[in-house]
Amino acid sequence: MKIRPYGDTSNDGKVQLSFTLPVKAGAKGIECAKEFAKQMGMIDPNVVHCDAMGESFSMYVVYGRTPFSVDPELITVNELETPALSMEEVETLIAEQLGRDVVFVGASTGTDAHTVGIDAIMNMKGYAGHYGLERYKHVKAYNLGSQVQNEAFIKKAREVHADVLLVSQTVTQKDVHLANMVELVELLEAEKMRDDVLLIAGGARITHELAKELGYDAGFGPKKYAEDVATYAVLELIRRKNRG
Amino acid sequence: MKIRPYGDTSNDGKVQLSFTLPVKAGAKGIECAKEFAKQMGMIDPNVVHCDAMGESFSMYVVYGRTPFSVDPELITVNELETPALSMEEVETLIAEQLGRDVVFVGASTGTDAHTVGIDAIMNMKGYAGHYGLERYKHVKAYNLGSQVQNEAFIKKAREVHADVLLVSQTVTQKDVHLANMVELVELLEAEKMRDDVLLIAGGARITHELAKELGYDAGFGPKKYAEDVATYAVLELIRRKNRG
Amino acid sequence: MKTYDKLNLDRTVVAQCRGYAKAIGDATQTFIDKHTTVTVERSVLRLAGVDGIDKFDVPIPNRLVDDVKKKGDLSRGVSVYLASALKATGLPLDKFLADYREGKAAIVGHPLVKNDEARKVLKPYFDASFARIDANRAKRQAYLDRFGKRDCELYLIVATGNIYEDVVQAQAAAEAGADIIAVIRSTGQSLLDFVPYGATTEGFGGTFATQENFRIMRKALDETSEKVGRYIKLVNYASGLCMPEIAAMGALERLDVMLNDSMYGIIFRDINMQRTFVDQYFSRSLNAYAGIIINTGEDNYLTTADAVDKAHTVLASQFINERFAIQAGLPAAQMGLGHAFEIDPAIQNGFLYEIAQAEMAREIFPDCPLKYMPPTKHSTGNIFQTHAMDTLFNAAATMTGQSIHLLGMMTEAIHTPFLADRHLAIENARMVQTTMGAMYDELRFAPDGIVVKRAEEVLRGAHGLLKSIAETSLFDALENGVFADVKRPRDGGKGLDGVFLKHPDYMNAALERLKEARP
Amino acid sequence: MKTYDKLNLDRTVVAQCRGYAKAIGDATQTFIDKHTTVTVERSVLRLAGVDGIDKFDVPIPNRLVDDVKKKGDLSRGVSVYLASALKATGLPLDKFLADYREGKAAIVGHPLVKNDEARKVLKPYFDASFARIDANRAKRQAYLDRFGKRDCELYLIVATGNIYEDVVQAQAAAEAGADIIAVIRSTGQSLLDFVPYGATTEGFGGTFATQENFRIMRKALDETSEKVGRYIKLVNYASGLCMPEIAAMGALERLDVMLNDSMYGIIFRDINMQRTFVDQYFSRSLNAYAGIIINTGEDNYLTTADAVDKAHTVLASQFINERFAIQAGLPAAQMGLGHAFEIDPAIQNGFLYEIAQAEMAREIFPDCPLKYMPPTKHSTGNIFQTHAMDTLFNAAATMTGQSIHLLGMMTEAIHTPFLADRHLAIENARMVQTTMGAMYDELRFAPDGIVVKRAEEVLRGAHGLLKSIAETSLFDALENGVFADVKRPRDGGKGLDGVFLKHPDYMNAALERLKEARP
Ligand code: B12
Ligand code: B12
Ligand SMILES: Cc1ncc(COP(=O)(O)O)c(C=O)c1O
Ligand SMILES: Cc1ncc(COP(=O)(O)O)c(C=O)c1O
Repeated sequence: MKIRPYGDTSNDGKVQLSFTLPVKAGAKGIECAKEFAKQMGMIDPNVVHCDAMGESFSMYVVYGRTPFSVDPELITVNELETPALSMEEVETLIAEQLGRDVVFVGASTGTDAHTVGIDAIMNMKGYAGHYGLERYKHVKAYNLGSQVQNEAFIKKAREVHADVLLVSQTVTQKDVHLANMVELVELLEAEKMRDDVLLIAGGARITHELAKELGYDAGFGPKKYAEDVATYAVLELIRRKNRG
Repeated sequence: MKIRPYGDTSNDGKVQLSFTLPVKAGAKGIECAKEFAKQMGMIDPNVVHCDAMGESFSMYVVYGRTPFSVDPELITVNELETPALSMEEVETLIAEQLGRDVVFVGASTGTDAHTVGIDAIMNMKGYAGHYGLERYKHVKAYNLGSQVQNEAFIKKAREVHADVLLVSQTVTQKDVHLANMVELVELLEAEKMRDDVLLIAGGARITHELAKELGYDAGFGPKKYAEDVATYAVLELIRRKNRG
Repeated sequence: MKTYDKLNLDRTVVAQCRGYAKAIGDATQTFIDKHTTVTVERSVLRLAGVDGIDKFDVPIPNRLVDDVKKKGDLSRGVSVYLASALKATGLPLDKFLADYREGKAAIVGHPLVKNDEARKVLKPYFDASFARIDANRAKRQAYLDRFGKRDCELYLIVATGNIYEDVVQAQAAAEAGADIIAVIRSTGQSLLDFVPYGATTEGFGGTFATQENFRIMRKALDETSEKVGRYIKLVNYASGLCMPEIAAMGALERLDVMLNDSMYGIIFRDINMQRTFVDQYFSRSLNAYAGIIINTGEDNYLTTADAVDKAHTVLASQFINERFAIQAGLPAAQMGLGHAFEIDPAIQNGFLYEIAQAEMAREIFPDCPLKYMPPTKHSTGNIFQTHAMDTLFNAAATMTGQSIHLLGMMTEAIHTPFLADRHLAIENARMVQTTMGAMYDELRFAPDGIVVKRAEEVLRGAHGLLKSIAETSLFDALENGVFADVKRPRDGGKGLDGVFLKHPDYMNAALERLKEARP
Repeated sequence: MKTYDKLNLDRTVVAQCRGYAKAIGDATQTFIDKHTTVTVERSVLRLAGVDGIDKFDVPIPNRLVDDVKKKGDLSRGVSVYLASALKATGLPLDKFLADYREGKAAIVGHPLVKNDEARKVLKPYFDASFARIDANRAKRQAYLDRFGKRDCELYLIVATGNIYEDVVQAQAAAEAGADIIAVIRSTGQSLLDFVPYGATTEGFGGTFATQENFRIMRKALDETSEKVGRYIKLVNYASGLCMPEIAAMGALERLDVMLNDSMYGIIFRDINMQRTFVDQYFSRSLNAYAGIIINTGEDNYLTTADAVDKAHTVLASQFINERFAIQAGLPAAQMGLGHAFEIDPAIQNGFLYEIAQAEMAREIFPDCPLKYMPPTKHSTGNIFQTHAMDTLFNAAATMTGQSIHLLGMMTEAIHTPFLADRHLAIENARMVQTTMGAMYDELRFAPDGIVVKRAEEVLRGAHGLLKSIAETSLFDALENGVFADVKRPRDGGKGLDGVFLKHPDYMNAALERLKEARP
C-alpha cells in the first residue's frame, strides 16, 4: 500500500520546506520561491514566510501538498539486518566459533579530531549504557584516537594483526570524508591488506549504503553501539572462516 | 540569470524539508523518507532526523541539494503594482477626481469570526501605525463586523449604495473561504450588482492571484493596510468613471 | 502546588476586588434568577433523557421546546409540559418520544400538572441521568486515584474537522505526553441554536461538538489512558448559543474540562448578554455537579486588545468569572480561570511583565487550576521563531507554576495543527519542564523591581475597573466595551429571542436537583 | 555590566583558588621562561616584517628558522641570526629576503653580532610593525568610541571553507545583528607547523587562517561596521602549532578577539604540552599588547566530559587561564574566559545548574568579558528542538548577564551553519535579549535553593582540584587527564621537536618589547 505524507488528514501529502534564495526579499522573491516549490512538485505551495537577510538574500518557509507517494513494501532497506547480540553472546560466539582473540583497531582518521564517536564504540565505559569493545572478553581493542593519518593507521593494523579496522568520520563538509575514506581503501589495496581485514566505517553522517559504495564492508550511523559492530564483525569473521 | 537556493555556497541548491509519514519510525521509514525526498527532486537527501509519533506515524527532517533553478526575470508577480499613496493623497484624489464620497462596506463574512484584519483596514485607529478608512475624508466606511452572512452583506451594500465591498477571510481550513467567497460573487451576479461594485478580498492567506481567480477585482494579504486598498480602489473608480 | 508570596501583593486590594466582584455578581444574579432560555429548557429535556433528531435533522429537544414556545408558555418551564404530556398520554418517555417523532403525540395541549406532580413524574428519568453523571464522576476519580495527576498538565488541541482523524491525532498526542486533549469546534457552531447530532467528519477549523463525537473521543482516550498509564482528560466547549445543552452532553459523556466563560460569547460571538448570563449559570451549575473543570476565556481579550495596556481587564474578568463560578456552586478546584502570554516579543522587558502577571494570577487564585494560553497574536509564518517564542512561554509557565498549560504551535499563524506540530510542541514543553524543573520554587524577584511593580500596577488597574463596574453594572460595562475593546448593546446580538422572563410558577426540575446537590 | 552577589559565594575559597592558580602558574612559568619554540622564533621574524612563501609554498619564516635550526643554533633565538645576516650583507630586510628567496643570501654562516647590536639592527623593522599594531589599536578604539558597544555581544561563526563566501555570510550576519564574527579554521590547520599563505577557498569545516584572509575579512567587516553603525569585531584562532605566529598576524591585521587557551591544544589537538605552554605565553603577550581579547576553551571540556560531573574542571581551568593571562600581561578586560551550556536537557533541573554556573562565573570574574558557548553536544538532527534548546541558552545568557554570547545553531548536529541558520539564530537571540531585557537585574534565587547549592558545590570542586594540581604540577595533572577526561604524556603529542632550551645568551627582540610595554 502506498503512503503519502500526513499533515492532519490521511493522504493530504502536506510537507514543510524552507530555503534561502539569493534575491532581495519581496513580492518577486515570494513568486520565485513559489515557482521553485512547484518545481519540487508542490501543488499550490503556500509561502508562509519571507524574510530579508541583508540586501541580496531572503529566506522562505513554504507549506503545501505533494502528489508523490512511496510504497514501503517496495523499499529495500540498505542497512545491516544482523540483529545485535549482547556482549555476553558475542563473547561466547568468539570463544566457541573462533577460539582466538579478535583484534580491532580503530581511529578517527585524516584530519578529523572528533573522538567521541570512536570512543563510544571502543572505550571500556562505552556510551549511553552500552559497554565498549575494550570490555569484551576475547577482544583486543586498540583505539588510536583522532587525527590519525591513513598510513599510520595501516602501520598499526599490520603491527597488531588486526582483524577489524574501525574508521570514524565526523566532518563531512565539502565531502572531506569521502576522499579520506577512499584513500584508505586504495592504500590497503596497494599494501595487499584489503582482503585480510574487515573494514568498517562509522559516524553521524555515515550510512551502510555509503560505506558499501566506498568499498567498505559495513557502515554504522547514529544510535549504533559496540554490540552492533561486534555482532556484525564476529558473525562475518565466522562466516569467512567457515568459507575457508 | 537563473538562481538556486543558497545553503552556504552559491548555487549549492540546499533546502530543508520536513514531513510526517504514516509508518513506524525506523530504518524502513528513513528509506521511505529518502525515497520521497528524491521524488521531490532532492539529490542525495540526508535524513537527519527520524522520530516516532506513536506506533503508526513518524516525522522526518531532511536536508539536501536540489537541481532546480528559477529565473527572476521571467517570473511575473501576481500582485497589484499600484504604489500606495498616503491618506492625504487619496483624500485629494477623491475630492478632485470623483467629487463625491466613496462608500466602503466591509465585513468578515460567512462563519468567520476574525475581525482584527478587517478592523485593521477600516477602524479609525488602524493598525501598526496605518490609520483606517474611517479616518479618511470623503470616505464613508461601514464595518459590519464578523460572521456576516453574504445575504446580509449584500443587503447593506445595496442600502448604502456601496462603491467598494471589502471581504475579510481568515479561516481557510478545508477551503471554507473559497466556498464562501464564490457564493458572494454568485449572489452579486444574481442580484445584478456585480458590475456596480469593486469587490475586494483580504486576509492572511489571501493573494491577489487567488482573488482574481475567484472573480474578485483584487486581493490583499498580510502587511497590507488601508492606504493600499484605498489607493487601489480610488484609482480604479476614477478609471471606471473616465471610461464612462 | 505550593504557592509563594513573591510579589508582596496588597491583600486589602485583592479583598476589595473580590468585594466588587461579589456586588457585580449579585446584581447580575438577580437578573439571571428571573429568566430562563430555550437552551436551558432543552438541557432540562436532555437531562431527562430526550435525544435524537427528526427526519430534517432537527434535534428533538429543539422540536419540543419550540412547540412549547409557540403553542404553550415557555415561561413556565418545559419540565411541567413534559411531565404533563407523559402523565396525560400515560406513556413512558421513550414510547412518548417515538410517538412524538411520528407525529402521534404532542407535548402541548395536555392539562398541566402541578409542579410537585411534575417533579414526581420526571424523577425516574432524571434519576437515571444523574446516576450516569455520578458514575462518570466516580470513574474519573477512580482513574485519577489509580494514575495520579501531573502538577502541570499539558493541554493540546485537535481540530481536523473529522472526528475520526481527531481520534488518531489525539491518541498520538497523548502518547507523546499530552495530559489534556481539547477538540476544537467547527467555526460557526457556537451560533447554531441547536446541537448537531451524530458522528461528524466535515467541520471547518474544528469538529462539531455532538454527543456522539464526545462519546467516540472519550472511548478512544480511555483506551489511551490505559495504555500510557495516565488519565487523559477530554475538553470541549460549552460556550455559544447552546452552552447549557453542551454542558449536559459533557456531563453525560464524562468530559473533564469545558470551556465556559460568563462573557466570552457576548464579546467574541456577539451573543446577547442576557442570554449568556442565564445560560452560563445553568451550565456552570451542571459543570459543578459533574466535577467538570471550567475554563474561562480571558486569554481571548488580548488577541484584540493590547496585552500590555489591557492586562488589568484580564484580572478583573477573572474576579468576575470566579464570582459567577461561586454562585453556580463551583469549588475553586474546578475554576480554570484563563490567562495568556500575548505580549509582543519586540517589547523591551515583555517577558518580565508576563511572569509578573502569571505569578500574580497564581498568588491571587492559589487553589484554581489556572489555564495558561500560549502566544498566538504575535506568531508569524516564521515557524522557527514561533517555536522559540513558545519555548519562552513554556519557560514562563514553569517559572510561575501554572497548572493547565496549553501548548503553542509553531504553525499557529498558518493552519490548525498538523500531527507533527503537536508532537514538536510537546517535546518542547517536556524539555522545558524537565530542565527547568524546580524553577518555580527557586525564583525570587528584586524587591521593587520591574516584576513586582508590574504586578502591583495590574492589580491596581483591575481594582479600579471592578470598582467602576460595581458602581454601574456589568451590562453597562459590556455596552461600553471594557473587555477586549469590544462594545455590545444590551439588547443586541444573537439569541435574545430565546430569553424568557420566568412565570411565578416557573419550575426547572433539573436545576433544582443541581442546587440541592451543592455542598 | 553591574554584578551582584546572588549566590553568597565563599570569598575565602575564591581567594584560595586564585592562590593555588598562582602557584601553578609560577611553576609553569619557570619552565616557560627557559624555553623557546620554532613558532615563537617565526613570530619574531613576522614581527620584524618577514612574510611570503617560496616556490614550494613554504613560508619564508619557516625556511629561515629551519635554516637556523639545522645549520645554526636556534637556542640563541632567531633575532641575532637575522640581525647578523643583515649586518653582514649590509642589505635592508626586503632586499635581503629577495636575495634569500633566490638562494643568493643565507641567514646562517655570518659572524654573530652581540645581542645589543642585534637589537639596534632590528629596531627599525620592529618599530614599523609595532607602530602598525599601535595604529590598529587606536583605530579599533576610535571605532568603539564612535559606535559604542553592546553589553552582551552576539558572536557568530562562518565556516564555509571559502574566504569569499565567508565574507558574504559574515556581512549578512552582521547586518542581521551579529556583533562579533569568527572565521572557523579548516580541520587540520592547527596541526600544521606553518601558516598557509594568501587568500584561500578550499577549507574543510572552516577556512584557513592566513594573513590575507584576515585582511580580506577585516576590510569587509569595516565596510559593514560603517554601514550598520556598529563596530563588528573579528575573531580567529591562535591555538595550534602556530599560536604565536597567528597571534602576530592577528595583531597586524586588527583582529579583535583570538581563541587562545593555555591548554586547549594539548587536550584537544594532542599538541605537546611543553610546546603549548611556551607558545601560549608568547602569543598572549602579543595579544595583550595588541588590545586583543583572548577566548579560552573551557567550553570544550564538556563536549567530551560530563557537563554535570565535570563542571568544576571548567572553573579550575578558568582560574589557571586567568593566571597565565596575568603572567602575559593581559588585563581582565581582555580575558574572555570560556564556559558553556552543555547539560543534557533531559536532566531534571539541568537549567538551574546552568544558571548557577553561569552566574558563578560572572561573580568570580566580574571584569572579564566571559565567552558563553551554546549547547552543541545534545543538539540533534531535530532542528526544531535544537532551536528551542538554543532559546533556553539565550535565556540563560540574558538571565546571568553574559558578555560574549556565542549563538547556537539549529543545525548544530548537521552541518556548519547555512546563511539562514545564522539568521534564525540571531533572530532568536535578539528576541530573548529584548523580551527578557532586565532579567539579570531582576532575578534572585531562593536562599539555600538548588542554584545556590550548585554554585557552592562547583566552587568547592574546583578548589579541591586546584589544590591537588598545585601540590603536584600542571604537567602531572594533564598526564592524569583531569581536564576533559583526556590524558596526555608530557613528552607526547605533536611539536615537541620544535621546543628548545634557551641558550644563556638567548635573545628575543620582540618579546622584550612586549614585556617593556606592559603596564
Ligand atoms: C564534540 C564536538 C566537537 C569537539 C570534539 C571533541 C572530541 N574529542 O571528539 C570539538 C569541540 C573539539 C570539535 C571541534 C570541531 N568540530 Co565538532 N562537533 C562536536 C559535536 C558537538 C558533537 C559530536 C559528538 O561528540 N557526538 C556524539 C557521538 C557519540 O556521536 P557520533 O560521533 O555520531 O558517534 C556515534 C555514531 O555515529 C557511531 N560511530 C561514530 N564513529 C563510529 C565508528 C565506527 C567504526 C562505528 C561502528 C560507529 C561509529 O557510534 C557513536 C555512538 O552511537 C558535533 C555537533 C553535534 N551535536 O553532533 C560537532 C560537529 C561534528 N563539529 C563540526 C566541526 C566542523 C568541527 C570543527 C572542524 C570546527 C569547529 N566547530 O571548531 C572543529 C575541528 C575538528 C576537527 N579537526 O575535526 C561539525 C561537522 C560539520 C560537518 N558535517 O562537516 C559539527 C556537526 C558541528 C557543526 N554543525 O558545525 N567538535
Ligand atoms: C486573534 C485570533 C483569533 C481570535 C479572533 C478575535 C477577533 N475578534 O478577531 C479568536 C480567539 C476569537 C479566534 C478564534 C478562532 N480562531 Co483564530 N486566530 C487568531 C490569530 C491568533 C490572529 C489573527 C489576527 O488577528 N491577525 C492579525 C491581523 C491584523 O492580521 P490579518 O487578519 O492577516 O489582517 C491583515 C491582512 O491579512 C489584511 N487583511 C485582512 N482582512 C482584510 C480584508 C481586506 C478587504 C483587505 C484589503 C485586507 C485585509 O490586512 C490586515 C493588516 O495587514 C490567528 C493566528 C495568527 N497568529 O495569525 C488565529 C487563526 C486565524 N485562528 C484560527 C482558527 C481555526 C480559529 C477558530 C476556528 C478555532 C479556535 N482556534 O478556536 C476560532 C473560531 C473563529 C471563527 N468562527 O472564525 C486558525 C485558522 C486556520 C486556517 N488557516 O484555517 C488560526 C490561523 C490559528 C491556528 N493556527 O489554528 N481566533
Ligand atoms: C471560553 C471560550 N469559549 C469558546 C471558545 C471557542 O469558541 P467557538 O467555538 O465559539 O469558536 C473559546 C476560544 O478560544 C473560549 O476561550
Ligand atoms: C581555545 C580554542 N582554540 C581553538 C579551537 C578550534 O581549534 P582548531 O582550529 O584547532 O579546530 C577551539 C574550538 O572551539 C578553542 O576553543
